[in-house]
Amino acid sequence: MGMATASEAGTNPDRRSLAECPEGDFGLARTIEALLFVADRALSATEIASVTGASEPEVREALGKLTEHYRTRGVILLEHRNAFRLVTAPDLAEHCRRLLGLDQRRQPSRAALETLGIVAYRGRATRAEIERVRGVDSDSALATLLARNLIREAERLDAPGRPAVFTTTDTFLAYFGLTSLDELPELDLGFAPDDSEVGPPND
Amino acid sequence: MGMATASEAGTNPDRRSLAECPEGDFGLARTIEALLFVADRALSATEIASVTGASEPEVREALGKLTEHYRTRGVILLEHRNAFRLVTAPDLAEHCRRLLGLDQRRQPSRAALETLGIVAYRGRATRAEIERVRGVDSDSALATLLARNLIREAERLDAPGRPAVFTTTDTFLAYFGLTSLDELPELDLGFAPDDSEVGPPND
Amino acid sequence: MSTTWGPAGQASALTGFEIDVGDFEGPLDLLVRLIEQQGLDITGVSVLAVTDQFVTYAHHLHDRFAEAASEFLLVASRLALLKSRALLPQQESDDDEETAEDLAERLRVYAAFKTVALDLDERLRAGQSSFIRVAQPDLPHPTPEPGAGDLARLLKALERLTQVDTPVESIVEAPTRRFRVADKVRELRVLLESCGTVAFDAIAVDCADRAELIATFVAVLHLVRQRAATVEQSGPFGSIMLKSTDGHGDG
Repeated sequence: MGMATASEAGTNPDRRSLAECPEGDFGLARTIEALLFVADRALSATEIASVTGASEPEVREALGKLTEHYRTRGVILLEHRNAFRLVTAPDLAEHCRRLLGLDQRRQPSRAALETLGIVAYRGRATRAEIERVRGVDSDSALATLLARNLIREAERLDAPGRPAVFTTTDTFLAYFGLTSLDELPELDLGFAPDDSEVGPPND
Repeated sequence: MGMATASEAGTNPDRRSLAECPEGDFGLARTIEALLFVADRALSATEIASVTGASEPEVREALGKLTEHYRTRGVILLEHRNAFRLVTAPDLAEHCRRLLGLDQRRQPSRAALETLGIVAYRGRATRAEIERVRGVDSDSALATLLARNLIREAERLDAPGRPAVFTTTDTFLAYFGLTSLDELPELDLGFAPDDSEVGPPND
Repeated sequence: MSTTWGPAGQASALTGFEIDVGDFEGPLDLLVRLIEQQGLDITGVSVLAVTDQFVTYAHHLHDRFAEAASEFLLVASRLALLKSRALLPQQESDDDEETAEDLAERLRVYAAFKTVALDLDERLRAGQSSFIRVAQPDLPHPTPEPGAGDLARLLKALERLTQVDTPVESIVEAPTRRFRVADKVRELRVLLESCGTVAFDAIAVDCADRAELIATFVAVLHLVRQRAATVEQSGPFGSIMLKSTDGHGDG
């Protein structure tokens, strides 16, 4: 039946062990760990102290323990100008780049190029629109293009889910040696130039 | 000592346990840790294998170790339909909210929760299927859930009107402080399972 | 067993709602049980009267109104079904039997999912929730090198997407049919002129295959570039609406 795989309904071992953790050093360290994880900037000991309610010396001690803990991990704790943040270990940067499609020399995939082309020729497009044309999920293609700064989010539609509208960037133009989108070859996917009905725009 | 409880699970969350791992395994685990940290989505074992060059069984084993390791930490490893994502421990929500300046969220309506439950337990469901169970129009409940990214459109059926098939997202788990769908309580349909017509969809 | 349709262990929002119709006075679910199990004659029960009394009752419910209303709708629909079966000549009794059982099962399934909803609700009230990381990865973003892009590859990708055989001939080719984008543009213009607004889905439905769909889509792009039309989408899965800009760019 449906999903009735929960063997221990009601007794969740994870939650219990967490709840049973005394509010000692370990409790503070794991709170700080969570804060550093969600923060979108480096956090100072002062700031952490004010959020956690712990004293600054306690926070510093816990940060020291975390730094030690993370020393050999894939994620490390960095301190810069008295502010702390979690970053990936430097030796793993290549793997991370590969995951994020950040490899500079790599040519965009066909999926990425198709997506890019649709955004460029349409001027702006949502994910749904792109997927309608391509007929396939285009999430990762979009993620790659965003990460490479070839497209950007122009705005969000005032509609359920607030879908993002993508547009090309200056980096896109530079990458293809263009100075404006008008220089894109008239990709006449079937526009007959001499057809009176589809002549040049008269604006 | 917070560590004491962790021995119940048969693991020492201390970094020493990872340091004692054979060189190779530990290397893979920390690479995966870094990838999960930078990823802006849940990663499947397949995807991780392709980025790291390790085999899928190796990746799965390393993911198992990481899950164990993170069990008592401030950051935990969440699994949703075979995809993995690092998130903060559910019990630290209040601290995270305070840091991020988030208000206590608005509670979804009962209608939205019923709809969400149906999608979660069935795995995937169309609007028509949901409405058959609930007996009432569920359009606005679905819109709310989509807007909050608790469900997403998995595909469209090749049937008249091309109805959308909805499935839960990993955000759904995080939102309810679950680490996997197995933590959902057993669905009590009040009759013997062999009478049931509410099994998993046979797609 | 005080309520048949409420979730297990949870007071029904209809608790306390008593009706008075004809021969019966008491809770609604008891009425249904009497009809089903004891053979009470439903033809003497007015569903309208029951509904009327519910409306009066629900007036004072305030915060549990929605809950009570959804429970009531289920019970009332059951009553209506029972009554229709009693009143209508039994033509396809087998089918009728199935329908009644289906409905009973549906009610049980629904009750189970109500319990699920309660559990989810409880979790939320407990305030526990996980947060994802939103910060941009702290990796140097290599900016694509200026000039390194291959425009030919970009065009080729698009060309393949649209299955253009030769750009010179300006034709999107399908194995069996060919579509001139210019023809599609003309068709769309005519359509827009008469309707003003057209849903892309509605046009797409008429497309025989992918090639025609692509030709149509390219035609839409063309009209937008010509400022002869604008496109709007109401939501993530909403229809793409093509709107005439009336006169602008009308060649």
